Amino acid sequence: MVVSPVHFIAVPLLAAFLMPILAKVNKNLLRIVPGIVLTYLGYVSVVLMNRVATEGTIIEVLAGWSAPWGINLVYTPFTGFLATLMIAMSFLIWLYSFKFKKVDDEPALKYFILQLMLTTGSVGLVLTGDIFNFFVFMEIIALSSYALTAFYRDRNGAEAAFKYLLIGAFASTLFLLAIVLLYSQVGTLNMAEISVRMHDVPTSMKVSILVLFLVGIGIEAEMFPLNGWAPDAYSQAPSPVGVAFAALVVKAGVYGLVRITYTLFGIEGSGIGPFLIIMGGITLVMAEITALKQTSLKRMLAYSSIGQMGFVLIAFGIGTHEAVFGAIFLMFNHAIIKGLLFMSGSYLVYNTPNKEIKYLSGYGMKMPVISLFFSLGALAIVGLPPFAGFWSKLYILLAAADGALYGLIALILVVSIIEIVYYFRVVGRLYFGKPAEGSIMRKPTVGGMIAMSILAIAILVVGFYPDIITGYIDAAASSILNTDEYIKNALGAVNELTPVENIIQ
Amino acid sequence: MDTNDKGVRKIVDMITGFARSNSLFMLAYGTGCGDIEIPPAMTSRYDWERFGYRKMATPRQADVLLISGYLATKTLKRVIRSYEQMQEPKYVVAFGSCTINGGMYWDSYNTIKMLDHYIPVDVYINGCMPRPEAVMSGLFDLQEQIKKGEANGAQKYRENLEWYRGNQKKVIKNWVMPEYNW
Amino acid sequence: MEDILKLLGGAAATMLLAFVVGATYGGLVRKIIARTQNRVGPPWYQNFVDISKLYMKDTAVHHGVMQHIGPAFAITASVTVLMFVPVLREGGWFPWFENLNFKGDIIFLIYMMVFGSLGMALGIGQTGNPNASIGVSRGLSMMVGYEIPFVLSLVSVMVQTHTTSITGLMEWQTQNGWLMFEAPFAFITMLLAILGMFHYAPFDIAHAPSEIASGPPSEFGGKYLAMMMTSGSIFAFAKLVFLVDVFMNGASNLVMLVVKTLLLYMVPVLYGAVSPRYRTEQAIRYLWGWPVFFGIIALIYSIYI
Amino acid sequence: MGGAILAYLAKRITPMLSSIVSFLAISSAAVVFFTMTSSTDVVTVSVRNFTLQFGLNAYSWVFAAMVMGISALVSLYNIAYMSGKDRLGYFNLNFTLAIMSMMGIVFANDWISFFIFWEIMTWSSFLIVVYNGIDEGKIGTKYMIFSAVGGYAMLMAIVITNSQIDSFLIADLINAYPTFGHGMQAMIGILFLIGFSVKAAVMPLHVWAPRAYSDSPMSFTAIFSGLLSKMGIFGMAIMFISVFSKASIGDTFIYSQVIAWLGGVTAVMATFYAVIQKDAKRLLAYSSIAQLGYIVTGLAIGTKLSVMSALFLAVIHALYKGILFMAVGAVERQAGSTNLEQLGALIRKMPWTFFSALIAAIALAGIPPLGGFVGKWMLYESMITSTNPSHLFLVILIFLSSTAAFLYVYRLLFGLFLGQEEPEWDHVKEAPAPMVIPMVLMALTLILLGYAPGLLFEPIANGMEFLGFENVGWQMSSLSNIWGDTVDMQYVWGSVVTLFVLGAIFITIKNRKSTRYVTTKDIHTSGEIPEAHENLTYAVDFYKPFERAIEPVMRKTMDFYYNHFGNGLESLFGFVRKIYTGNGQTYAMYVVIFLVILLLIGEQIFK
Repeated sequence: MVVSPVHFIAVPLLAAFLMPILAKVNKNLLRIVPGIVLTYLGYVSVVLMNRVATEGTIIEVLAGWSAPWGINLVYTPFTGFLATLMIAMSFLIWLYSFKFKKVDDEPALKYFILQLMLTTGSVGLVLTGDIFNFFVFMEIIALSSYALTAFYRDRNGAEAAFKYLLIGAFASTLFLLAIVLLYSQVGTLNMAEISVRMHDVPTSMKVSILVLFLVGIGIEAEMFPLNGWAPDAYSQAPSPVGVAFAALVVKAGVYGLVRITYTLFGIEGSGIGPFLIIMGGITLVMAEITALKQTSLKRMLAYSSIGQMGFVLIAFGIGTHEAVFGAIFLMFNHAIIKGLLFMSGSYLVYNTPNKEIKYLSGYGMKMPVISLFFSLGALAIVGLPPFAGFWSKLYILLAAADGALYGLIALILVVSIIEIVYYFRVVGRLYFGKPAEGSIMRKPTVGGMIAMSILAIAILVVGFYPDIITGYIDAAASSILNTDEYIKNALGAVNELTPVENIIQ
Repeated sequence: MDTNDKGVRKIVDMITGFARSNSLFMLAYGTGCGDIEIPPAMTSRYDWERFGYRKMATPRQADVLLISGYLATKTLKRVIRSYEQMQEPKYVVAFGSCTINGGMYWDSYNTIKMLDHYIPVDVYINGCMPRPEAVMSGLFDLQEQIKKGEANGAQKYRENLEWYRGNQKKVIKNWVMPEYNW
Repeated sequence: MEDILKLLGGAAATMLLAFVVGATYGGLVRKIIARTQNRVGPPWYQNFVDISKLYMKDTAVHHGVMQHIGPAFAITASVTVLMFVPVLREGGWFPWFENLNFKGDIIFLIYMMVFGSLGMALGIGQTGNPNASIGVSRGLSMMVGYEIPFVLSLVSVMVQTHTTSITGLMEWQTQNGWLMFEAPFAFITMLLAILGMFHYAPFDIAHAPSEIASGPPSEFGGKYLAMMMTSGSIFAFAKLVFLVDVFMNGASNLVMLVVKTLLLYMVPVLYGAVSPRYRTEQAIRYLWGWPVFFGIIALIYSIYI
Repeated sequence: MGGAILAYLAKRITPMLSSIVSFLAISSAAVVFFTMTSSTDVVTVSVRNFTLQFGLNAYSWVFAAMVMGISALVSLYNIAYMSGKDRLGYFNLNFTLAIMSMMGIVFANDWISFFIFWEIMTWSSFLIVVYNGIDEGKIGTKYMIFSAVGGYAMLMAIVITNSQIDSFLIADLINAYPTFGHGMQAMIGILFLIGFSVKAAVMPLHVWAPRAYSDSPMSFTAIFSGLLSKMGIFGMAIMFISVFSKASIGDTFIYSQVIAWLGGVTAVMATFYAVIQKDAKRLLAYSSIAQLGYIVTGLAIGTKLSVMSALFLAVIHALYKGILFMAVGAVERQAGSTNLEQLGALIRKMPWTFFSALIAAIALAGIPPLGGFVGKWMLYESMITSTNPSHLFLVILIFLSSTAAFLYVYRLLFGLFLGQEEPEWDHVKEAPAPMVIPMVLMALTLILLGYAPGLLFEPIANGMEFLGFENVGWQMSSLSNIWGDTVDMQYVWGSVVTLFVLGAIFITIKNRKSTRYVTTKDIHTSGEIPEAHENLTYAVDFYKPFERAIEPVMRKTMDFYYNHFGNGLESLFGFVRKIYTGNGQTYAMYVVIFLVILLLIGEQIFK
């Protein structure tokens, strides 16, 4: 059968809605179906990646409607890379949480459905070329995330979910507002066209739209000070969901930020770059400082991933090809490493009272493999060679140095020292001291082990031989930087149906 | 050369006797009142360093064990240990009548009457107390003996060690003297 | 082969000379101290008698191999120092006194001088006698004290004369006059330093007589003690000759040598004969006080002259 | 060559390996190295848009040979030392990783691979430091922090360099350095120096070292202090000799002065601390810091003689400190303690260990005729003959520290091997052969290098010529300074050995029959008879008088200030984190405020 980006949206949605029915047929289908779906999607994405590599951007127009009214999916190397990454991650999450709940209790149903929805939302958000669908997918993500955050029906979960809901509502409102304003100005929802017509929007209006966008999407991208929801959500949600947040939601948010700033408004000239750098810097510093003072492992990881996002923002703010390359590389690394950290960390703190670090003494002897995974992740995420994290950090620093931003380099390095402090406090604790009496170790499931070892191997391989993915990342970076080509491709596909000028009048 | 040749032997003996007799390093074992007579003998009034006498602090380096005043059974043990730690040739000079026959402690239950039964004494100096002149004359006698090669108390001690040990063990009830001494 | 024989002969002759003179000095010192205490004192040859007597003692006990070879360390160090120090000035050579004078230099001698004491200290350490160990601890601590002014003075001299070999120093002095006057501050520093170096009072805390029973050599008797005394007298002589070479341009014949060394030797002896005893930390503080001050002045003087 | 090393690196990681495997790996690597040293081929690995180069040059050959030879011996020792410990795989993995990463550093031709291996070395050694599970004073974290500061300073310098000259090659930096602006030269120089000084434990950055050295297993500490710290020296030499000497500005002179004095102060203070230690490991750790101080000073002075002495000392120090740490490790393994105040009189039980420790100690104290003296002599001569007055005052500092070094050397030997024999240690036996053989071999090497230091001068001279000195002269066995004054080691050996042998023979044959051995209980105790259990050895607070004398300078340790600094930061962070109140309304308020602010000043930000 012919593969097309549509499957990314259609198949999982369909599956998600079918699953309740399937669950009636046989409980086990429930946990198998997502696997099948995700495997298929993985296959699709790989095929598409290759096609993109050969033929360039793929445009898929849905439902016969043409742009600007129709929905269209734009599969550039960048979006494709992200989509592939997301699908791979959600497949691993599925593996990890295969035995997540016992078959016969009903939350499992919700859980898998919501996970699929989450995947759909993020992949769609990445792929869509249309600002309104962008919003729709954002909502899908948000809704499923709320539900997943409150998955354990306890007080903390509810509280976290409420916070998330509160802030998320802001996000949606502002974003919608921005879209409305934008439409009133340019009269189209297709991003490509918007970016074509952006220059004749009055500056003040442009700025306010930009601000609304920034705030709206910045909440999803965990930009300081809009990231208050994140730590609670991360730490209260079930651990696979934490992975999902780190790997899918945040990435989607960052993608949105980048897409809007780069494509719609254009990074160069406008003060967006410095703004992103400053905000990223503040986010980085605040998040790492806060992470240093955390006593709960999951919250620590949450803040650390916020910090990483700040790092990504900095890189995107620098905006040179090297920087964007580093940024995308970092997004990839963060996805896999933080995934590994969340997975292994949640096993470590599974039985410790309110997930405190101080109870972890000596787990290195009792859970050697898990501790090894965690240490590996820690080494990798603070950017120590020869692990994956090092290369992205190196490239970003190189870009910063080329921009003569020495202060920025110093800042980043100081912050990474803080990072080292709190990560190695945990690693050190894992490897010395005696385990507290009666601390029960949770045996990891087979799926979990497989998922974690896949991630670990990925970290090592990328660390030792980064060229394995740098090609894709390079393509992605150039594609995101090259706005005109994006427009040409997107509209080029449109023009066959309706030329731009008769849209205008 | 042939060390059995009379003349050679004579010369060697003369040299050794001269050397040994003219540098006497003393370990003064002063218990009771006797030791008070040593400082005047050392210091500027009598100055026995003229004759090469010298006070040494450790038995390893001393030639002469200078026992002054009475010995109790308790102190006898220390004396024996010190004496056995000294290195041959070694001499014992005991002065004060207490060391000769118990003196004023002749009927005390734990004073050593006949020091000669426990360690070999080369020179006795009597008097209570002998004045420094007496001490020095005693030491001159010792020098003479050394020159003549008659001061061989250590040899005596080595030869009939059992007898000495027996006497010592008789008076010293709790005999814990380690065997490595001798 | 020929010069090997010459070397050995010279070495033997020098050792003999050093031993004789050193031992005689020892006797004289005892005599002088006795005089200052209004006594007659032993005859000048007393040290020879003592040493020969000690060699003739029959038994000798040791507590292990290190104590057994400790005195060997000591005599090695002192004789090596002697070998590398020019006994007589060039031109006035007795043909066989030119030992190894061109083969070493001052830094080497400074290090060689501590070789003996460290080897001795190892030997002493094995005796397990607490008094001996206390003596070693005090002695080494005080060595740190007096090495600093000693080195300061020598360094300033070396800087001033731009040579580090003793023969070089002596050549320099034959041209420019005695360093004693050319480098006065260095000389003062050295005088203060040798007070500590010769271990006479007030710096005799190391083997504090009748406080810690005769100090480090407590367990050494018989031949061990004799060897230590021999090496001690040789070492004293070697040090004196070294200082005379450095500051008084050596000596052209034995008489001058004896005079100069004796004059230099009298400084610590007479100072010690009338002094009480410093505690270790007091000694160190003293030696790091004025001597170092003068030494720094000497260094500045030698740099900017 | 580098390829071989990388292959080993990769091979290490796969199996959880036992000590023997690691020994085999290392020794085979050593064999490979020593057999094909002539090959100067360059292995290049290309990553995206730059290439990593590995190659060997005359300078790095010195260090490579040092690392390979010593670590092969130490890993042999390691087999016996670690036998019976748990988590051997974990330990040996990191052990081997550390050694291989050192090889990587030495072989690296470009800064990126240099940095990569540098960091591998850091974290693998960190994992070994926490292996024993001792967490007094958070030493692991401290070590990691300091190494990170150093490493990141280096990384910053590297990326800045790359932004200046579009290349990572070390050679290119050396060539391009003079063309930089003054500020740039200063920044790069200082950053690199910070990076290297941390590993070389120069004074203000030394805090991690003592505990890290003493808390990790001895078989690794021999490597840690002997070789791993030398990597800092390795880099520093490149900076000082090749880079700064070519600099167009005068302030490199200032760097060298500052670093030289820092080295001097390090030497003195560390020596003082070493003197007052009670634990053998801690003592050796401080003494390593002091010795590194000499080396740094020698490098910073930068004359031919001083650099040669520094490199010579670097190798020699690796040898004797390796021996000493191994000996202490052997004592620890056999007697179960390294407390200088309790142990004693092991000489009759562990003679071979004592012998090698004695040789190493003599070399450490710099006493002729062993190798240590050669290095020290060259150092002093280079300072005395230097034209710069400040070096003449520095030489006093160095002299002070090396004289005080006698104190702790004697303390070490006395505390472990001498003193009174006690029933408590009767069970102690000599260490097994795999532990003794490396020590003795290295001791013999020391003796050989004392007799013929030229064996070591040759490669060092080649290395220095590679680094940019002209015709570095050296003789096989005689030393000479620029004033033409010489010390002839052969004559020194002749006189010392002859006299010592003569003396020993004489003292042994002199009335041999009556000379006898008595136990150490038979000592002069004023006639008292010591019981078997009472220990008369004077070992507690051995240098109390000296302590009292130097007490004024010892009041505050650097560590103290660092801890206060750290606590201050922690509390500051604690205040800052209050921003995250965990209250939904607050977060919402943040959002609103942020939005409003942006709307207000948006015009100014986004043109």
